[in-house]
Amino acid sequence: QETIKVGVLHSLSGTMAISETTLKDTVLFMVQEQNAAGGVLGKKLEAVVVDPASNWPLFAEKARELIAKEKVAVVFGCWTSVSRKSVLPVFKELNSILFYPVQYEGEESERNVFYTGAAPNQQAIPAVDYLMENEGVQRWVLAGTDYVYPRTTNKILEAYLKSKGVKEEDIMINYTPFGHSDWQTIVADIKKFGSAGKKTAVVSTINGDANVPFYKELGNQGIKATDIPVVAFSVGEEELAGIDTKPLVGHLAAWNYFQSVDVPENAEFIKKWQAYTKNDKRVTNDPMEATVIGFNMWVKAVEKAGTTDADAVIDALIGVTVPNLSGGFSAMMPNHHITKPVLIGEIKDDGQFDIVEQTPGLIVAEEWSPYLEGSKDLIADWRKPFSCGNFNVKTGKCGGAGQ
Amino acid sequence: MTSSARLSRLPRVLCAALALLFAAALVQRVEAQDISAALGQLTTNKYDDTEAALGALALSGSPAAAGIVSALADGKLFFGGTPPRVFIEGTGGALLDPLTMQPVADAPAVKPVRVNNRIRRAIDAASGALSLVSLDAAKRREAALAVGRSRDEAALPALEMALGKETDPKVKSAMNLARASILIGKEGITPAERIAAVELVGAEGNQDALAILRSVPESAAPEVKQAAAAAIEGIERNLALWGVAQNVWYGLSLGSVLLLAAIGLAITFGVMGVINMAHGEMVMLGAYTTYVVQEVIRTSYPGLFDASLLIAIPLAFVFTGLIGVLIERTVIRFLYGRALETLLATWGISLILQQAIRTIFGPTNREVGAPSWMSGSFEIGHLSITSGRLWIIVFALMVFFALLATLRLTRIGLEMRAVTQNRRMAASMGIRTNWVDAMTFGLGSGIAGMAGVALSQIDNVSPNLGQSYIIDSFLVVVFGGVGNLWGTLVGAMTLGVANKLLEPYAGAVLGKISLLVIVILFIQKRPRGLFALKGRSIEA
Amino acid sequence: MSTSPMNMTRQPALLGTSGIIFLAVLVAVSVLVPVLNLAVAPDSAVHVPTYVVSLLGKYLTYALLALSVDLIWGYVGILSLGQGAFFALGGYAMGMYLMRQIGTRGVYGDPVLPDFMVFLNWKELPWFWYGFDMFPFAALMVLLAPGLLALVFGWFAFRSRVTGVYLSIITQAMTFALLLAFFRNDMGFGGNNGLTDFKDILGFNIQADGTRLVLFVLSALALALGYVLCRFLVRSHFGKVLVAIRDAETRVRFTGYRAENYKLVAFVVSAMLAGIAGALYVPQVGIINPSEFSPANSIEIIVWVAVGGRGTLVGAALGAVLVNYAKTYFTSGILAPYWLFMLGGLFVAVTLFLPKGIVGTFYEWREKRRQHDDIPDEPLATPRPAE
Amino acid sequence: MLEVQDINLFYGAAQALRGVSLKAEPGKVTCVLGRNGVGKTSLMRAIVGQAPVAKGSIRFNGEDITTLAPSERARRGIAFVPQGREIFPLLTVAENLETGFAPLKRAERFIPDDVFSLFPVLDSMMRRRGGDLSGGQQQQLAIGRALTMRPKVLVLDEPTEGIQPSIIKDIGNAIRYLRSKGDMAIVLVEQYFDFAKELADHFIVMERGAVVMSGDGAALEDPDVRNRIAV
Amino acid sequence: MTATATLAPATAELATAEPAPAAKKELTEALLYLDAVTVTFDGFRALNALSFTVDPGEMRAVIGPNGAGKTTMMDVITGKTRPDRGDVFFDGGITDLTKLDETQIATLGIGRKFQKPTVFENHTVLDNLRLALKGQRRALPNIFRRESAAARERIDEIFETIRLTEHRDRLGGALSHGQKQWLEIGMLLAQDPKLLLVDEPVAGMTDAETAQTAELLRAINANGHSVVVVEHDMTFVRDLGVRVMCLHEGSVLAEGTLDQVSANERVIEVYLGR
Ligand SMILES: Nc1ncnc2c1ncn2[C@@H]1O[C@H](COP(=O)(O)OP(=O)(O)OP(=O)(O)O)[C@@H](O)[C@H]1O
Ligand SMILES: Nc1ncnc2c1ncn2[C@@H]1O[C@H](COP(=O)(O)OP(=O)(O)OP(=O)(O)O)[C@@H](O)[C@H]1O
Ligand SMILES: NC(N)=O
Ligand SMILES: [Mg+2]
Ligand SMILES: [Mg+2]
Repeated sequence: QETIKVGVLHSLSGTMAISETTLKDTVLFMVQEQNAAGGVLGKKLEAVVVDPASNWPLFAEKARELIAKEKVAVVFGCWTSVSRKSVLPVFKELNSILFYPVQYEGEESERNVFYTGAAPNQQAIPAVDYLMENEGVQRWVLAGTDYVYPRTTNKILEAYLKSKGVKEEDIMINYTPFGHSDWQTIVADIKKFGSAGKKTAVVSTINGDANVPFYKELGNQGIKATDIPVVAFSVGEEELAGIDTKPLVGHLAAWNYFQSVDVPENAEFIKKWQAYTKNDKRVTNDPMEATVIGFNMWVKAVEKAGTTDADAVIDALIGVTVPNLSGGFSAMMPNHHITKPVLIGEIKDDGQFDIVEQTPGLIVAEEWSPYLEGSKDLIADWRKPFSCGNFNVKTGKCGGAGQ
Repeated sequence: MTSSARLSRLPRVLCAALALLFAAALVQRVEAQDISAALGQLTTNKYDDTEAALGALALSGSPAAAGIVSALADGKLFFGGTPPRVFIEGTGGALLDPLTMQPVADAPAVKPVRVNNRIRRAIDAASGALSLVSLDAAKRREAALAVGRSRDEAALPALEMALGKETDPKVKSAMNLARASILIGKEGITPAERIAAVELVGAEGNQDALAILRSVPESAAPEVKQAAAAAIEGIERNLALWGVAQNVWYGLSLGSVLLLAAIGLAITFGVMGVINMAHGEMVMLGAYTTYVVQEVIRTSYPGLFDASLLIAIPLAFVFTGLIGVLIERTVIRFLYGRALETLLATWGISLILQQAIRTIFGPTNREVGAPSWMSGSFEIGHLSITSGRLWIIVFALMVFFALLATLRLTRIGLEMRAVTQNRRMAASMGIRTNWVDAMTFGLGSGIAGMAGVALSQIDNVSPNLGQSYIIDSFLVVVFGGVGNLWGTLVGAMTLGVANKLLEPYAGAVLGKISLLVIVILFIQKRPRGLFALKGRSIEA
Repeated sequence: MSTSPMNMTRQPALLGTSGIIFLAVLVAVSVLVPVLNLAVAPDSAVHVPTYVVSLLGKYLTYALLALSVDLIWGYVGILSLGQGAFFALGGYAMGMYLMRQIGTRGVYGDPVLPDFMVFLNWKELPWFWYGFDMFPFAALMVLLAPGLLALVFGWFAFRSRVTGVYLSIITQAMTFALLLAFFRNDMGFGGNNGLTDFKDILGFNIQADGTRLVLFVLSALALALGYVLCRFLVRSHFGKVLVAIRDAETRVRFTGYRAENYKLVAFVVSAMLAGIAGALYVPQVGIINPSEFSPANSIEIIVWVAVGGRGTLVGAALGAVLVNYAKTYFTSGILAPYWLFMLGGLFVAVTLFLPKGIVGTFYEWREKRRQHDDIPDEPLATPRPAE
Repeated sequence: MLEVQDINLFYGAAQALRGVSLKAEPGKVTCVLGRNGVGKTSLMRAIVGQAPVAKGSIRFNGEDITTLAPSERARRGIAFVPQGREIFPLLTVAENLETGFAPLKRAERFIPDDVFSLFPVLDSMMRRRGGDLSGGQQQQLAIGRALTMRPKVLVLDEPTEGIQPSIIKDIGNAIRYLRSKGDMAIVLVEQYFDFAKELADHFIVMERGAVVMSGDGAALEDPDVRNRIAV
Repeated sequence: MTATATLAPATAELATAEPAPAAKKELTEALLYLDAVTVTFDGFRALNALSFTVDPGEMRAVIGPNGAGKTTMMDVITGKTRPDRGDVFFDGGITDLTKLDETQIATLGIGRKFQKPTVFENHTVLDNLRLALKGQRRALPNIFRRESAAARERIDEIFETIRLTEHRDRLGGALSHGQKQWLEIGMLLAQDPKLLLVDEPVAGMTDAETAQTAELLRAINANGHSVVVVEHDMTFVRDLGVRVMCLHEGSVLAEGTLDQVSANERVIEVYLGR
């Protein structure tokens, strides 16, 4: 029987395997579920898994292999922005579809990519708002790993905080290398910065491996959430599984989904997922939800278009709405990003999050940040005949800010 | 007050009895107050109400208040039913009435009273206020410190009341400090009072004092502000000096981590000459051994948790040592005299080990907990020292000296050195080179495994753990001078301290870059490292 | 004593048998692949799809990179754990040219500034980006950037007589420092995301099949020329001195050769070859990012050379292609979860069973077969007891 | 005691020994003579096990040790003073000597006085690294190291190379002394003909990897032998 | 027999230190001039105020107990070891050797044979000689160098002398100990230096070879080369028939003809034995 091939492009080895392996499993799980439900367009789905091994050029090579050799109809993949940037030209050249499920820095909207993770305004800004309103934070440490996502996010946050009247001297920005493991000095600096008599919080865009030693050092130096709360954008259930969270209770994370979301859809999903992985402790997390949403959107769009042909599916995707796992619906917007609720959670001692705040409605992604000089006039709208990812509302032209 | 001073010299029993009396008096005075209003506020599922309820509870003096607050802190406070009521979860999950602590007959469906950071702070303040009258002096002191930290004005009356009754001088000074901390930021007190508070807090001279002093309100009298500014300046100057010492400490602590990571390599690479790319994986295996040990302890012998690292150390040594012996016997032994090929083989082995761990344990981090004696921190002067780091330094030095002694003083040590310097001749001297080679590689690997136990305390326990240490390890061994253990020690500490002294100026990234450049330049000056082996045989 | 007449001028030919085979294969490949890609119907069994072309092109640049390592490791004994840095610098030089060619087609449409500069709010092009809009300048920098770094680094290191593992580790420190530096967005090279989304090269669409084929053929050509150059170097008197330095550097000095200069020349040539490899690599894979500087990458290059056979040149190139093919092959399909076992096992197996690498072991075997007994023939007299 | 029978030895494809036989008996010195490159060192390596033989056998006290590891041969009492000294360069002189303890019982693990009376310079340099010694000092250390093993067979490959005349005399006396004790077999490779002549009980002369002459020490007076060795 | 042109200005510039007047005559006449050279290793004095000169065209034998400092002396002359104190001049005081590195010294025309034979193990015997052969030493020109007929002839000659012709295509590392000794002597000849420093050339050679080596060195010396040779083999030293110098504990103990020196009580005591 003929099948529809679905590409899975997540690192299963190397430094990113720690995060991406779960997403590979998620796609496989979704494929199995869909096949059990009869497949798509009457055909079974077949997942094609490759391992780009946390190696960016290999991502491009593997993307090409999936599309050109394996002839997959769609690819779910990538975690880091650089891997996405690396495969982007391939998807454009070979006109295929990529679903990207991770929160990222924005500043991008491409015809062949669908972004189901959060843009900065769907994660960072609500988190800062929460801290300002609920914790009365006046002083801010923006700590991040030195790469594009934290840099951009912090740039946006800095502009945002200043627009809210936060003074220059009340913002401390700190960057560390990938995999930074000795946090003694920085944590001490944070402690010092936080002892200026104003309520202080840390906004962390620290990436992956560096988080465990960071939180361990926080615990060791006795920084409690009640003193200086840390809100993180890259720490979810999966990351916490590797840390003893007792000293971290009360620190926060902002996501669009938590495993602890208390709705029947989520309970159902977790149950199936744990059954699928044969592990009743297996956690779920936000990028997984984004993968699930993306997958379901693709299925729906294919059925709507009646074909897996990329052009048709790309057009059909806009406007597709599927249930998310937090009890609502997410829609694919013309800018190829989706609408999401924003949730703020506090770390509990069992490694789960206590959801302390949820935005009342869904937030639409600002793929082009209004807080950045170069992008504040840009919008994306991929509906025909407009079809432009970087339309300049000032000049009225597609193609960025160029004169 | 002189009487209380004398009282403090009375036998303990008497003291305790008196404290009881005071407490009873306190309770009596406020018994009239009703805490049912507060209980009502706990059923609205709103943080604002919960916070208000906590304030009321703290001041109520009700004997039940402390129980309710601590139940909230422990997540054992629930509400439910119509009209909503509050319950405390007792042992075995039974719902108890918060006032009587008796099981309720018709328990409704309940939800926990939710807690967030704001509430946690309020809990701290409330339980602080409540334990200010505890019988245990240590607890009272803790409570005073907590109140001081929270600087919650609401706690002031309770604090002052407790202060009036306090006899223990240590507790008393803590309470005074707490009071001063609150007063500094309080509206409507006289400048003199505020100055007194500023001086009291200023005398503490630490980071917390700085924070408190900075909270002198804008509206305060000029002389108060002046006093505060002077105190701040003094503290800052003093702390700057301590800051250097602190950085050196951080450096030594980083150095000890580097030392631990490098020391096994100093054997397999420094002594044996194997370019051991799988060294990091040996460290990783040690960390996973710790994980497994802790898992077994958690599920089967929870009481032993605090000893888990002590159990893991010998096990990690033996386990990774055996893996090392296995690798030596199956691969490395065919490669002696071909140092460069060992790079290829050990690189392959490192890939295999990483993937093996990934297959067995999954790609994500594993949780390794800290035993109680490795958690927390203490101060020496204004030097903040975390226990975990201190133990790691001690452990690194112990491993170092044990190894040094083994190599220098024992027969096997001599044979190891002889074999690695001239394998063929060593054999002709009757030394069983196969055995010695296996033992040497096993020793180096075993030490790497022990390092893994320590590193599991501060870093990720993931399949990538080893990779993040391999570059630094080689750098340390080479910087110190290959084949010289002292070089590894001094090299590790130098790099650690240099890194930490650079970091405050250059930042973590530029600091690291500068350090690498410095090492490159240093090697130009001393092409064979810090503790270069000298002599004819080397220069030939 | 039977002194066989000696041929004094016996000097290995510029191209040995294996060299000729190697070049022949390269020529064949660079003719066949374009033909099979363009002229054969896509559904034909012998059709070479475009993705294979760019894959092969990538392998060829890796082969050139491996060759550059073999020149210094195999013949001078310099185990550079930082060769990836030269490759990356060459790649960045090319990447900068390609970035400038984007023009207003970037997402922000800025005619001068690359996208990453726009969103970091940079107002003007940093000075070190000047000139990269011109291909000849960029091409020059492809050679100069790695060459100069190698010159300065080597000049210091070789003069100070940093050798052996000390040299290896400081080369590693060098590439690691560059890795961290290039990660920094402030450096002006695009940070972790690097340089990507290229459009044109010399006016040709970089994604067009034709361009790919040309790049592929150029890579083959560069590899061939690189091979001939290395071969020419190592069999010259200069090359003999290199080998002598590898085996007994002090002795070479006492013989009157300035060993550091010899090493420096080899090191710089090798760095430039690596730079060329990087420059050809970038347009074919479409991205250059700081991970190319990562020490693990440089170690992998060493591994390719060791697999193919150190000190054989052909082996280095072969090793690069083989290992990377293995990587491509193992990372797909059912083997994907186990590919590190495969690759790791391959490395261990090669060290154990082919101790001199594939080509090295083959040479040895061939040598053994053709070797006649060198030690003087039969004893002249049969033993007899004295008296 | 030690019996080498008809051994062949190859380096790669090149044959270095062809059917060589040799006997060494306790209390006797067996000298191996021959020009450069005839295989003397190869023969010694074969005896101590540093080079594998392709054919033939080596027996020690009746036991076949042809395939035994070098360390096991040393443990049975075969000590080697190699050509080129092979000192452990980074071990001190004392430690170099102590490497010879490996085959000994705990009670015997001390350095015999003979070593220091024979080579007093070693005593004064116990803490210096072996690799720093002068060539001749290293040669003395190498002999001392072998003696520390209390060997039953002492294999000496050109032991007088680089040694000052007075000590050569001492070494000659030492060999005579060891021989006189009667329990040690000595195999001596020597180019220094007069030295060999004075010590040899037996000798063999090698040429191109084969034994071309052999006989009693007395036969060394035969000018034919000298001619064999001369060019 | 002269240093290459490129080196000349540099060396002239380096020879700034004026030697003391008393020593001036000796200095300007001597090919090699050592004055009060002291070398210590971690407090141990290997050379102790060693002074001597070697005249152009002179051959000098050096004897002395093991550890007397003979090899160290050669290390100092060839730039391998830097003296703590003292002067080392070459070529009539033009060049201060303590300021030059090994390569520069070798280029000046000082060649050395090491005590432990060191040859290029992975080069054929022939290539070993080619590398040693006097000629272009600079890196870039050597890329395009072609071997001249004269060079080929010279190598053939050397092969005759060292009798390794049949081993010419074997690797240096595969030679026996004695063969390496010969190869190294051959390499020294190929370098054609002004001054040959020969450390224990006949160790491991048969008596006949020893005699030949003596003859060879005499012939070289007769050709105008200066030679300093260290040996413990008295027969060999006698065959050389040159001035002998006995070192002891880092300084000169006795000097003269072999008969004179070997009659010296101290020399007998510390070196020759009774
Ligand atoms: N490692 C080796 N590889 C190849 N050939 C070797 C090796 N070692 C020795 N040979 C060759 O074997 C032959 C015998 O060498 P051997 O060292 O036994 O000679 P020898 O009699 O000890 O000479 P010498 O008196 O110079 O020490 C020589 O032709 C030599 O070149
Ligand atoms: N690098 C060093 N460190 C310590 N001691 C050294 C060093 N080099 C030489 N020596 C000592 O200096 C002394 C002189 O050594 P040198 O090699 O010059 O002696 P030599 O005269 O050549 O002796 P031989 O005749 O045995 O070769 C010896 O005692 C030696 O141990
Ligand atoms: N997009 C990120 N998190 O790199
Ligand atoms: Mg020999
Ligand atoms: Mg000497």
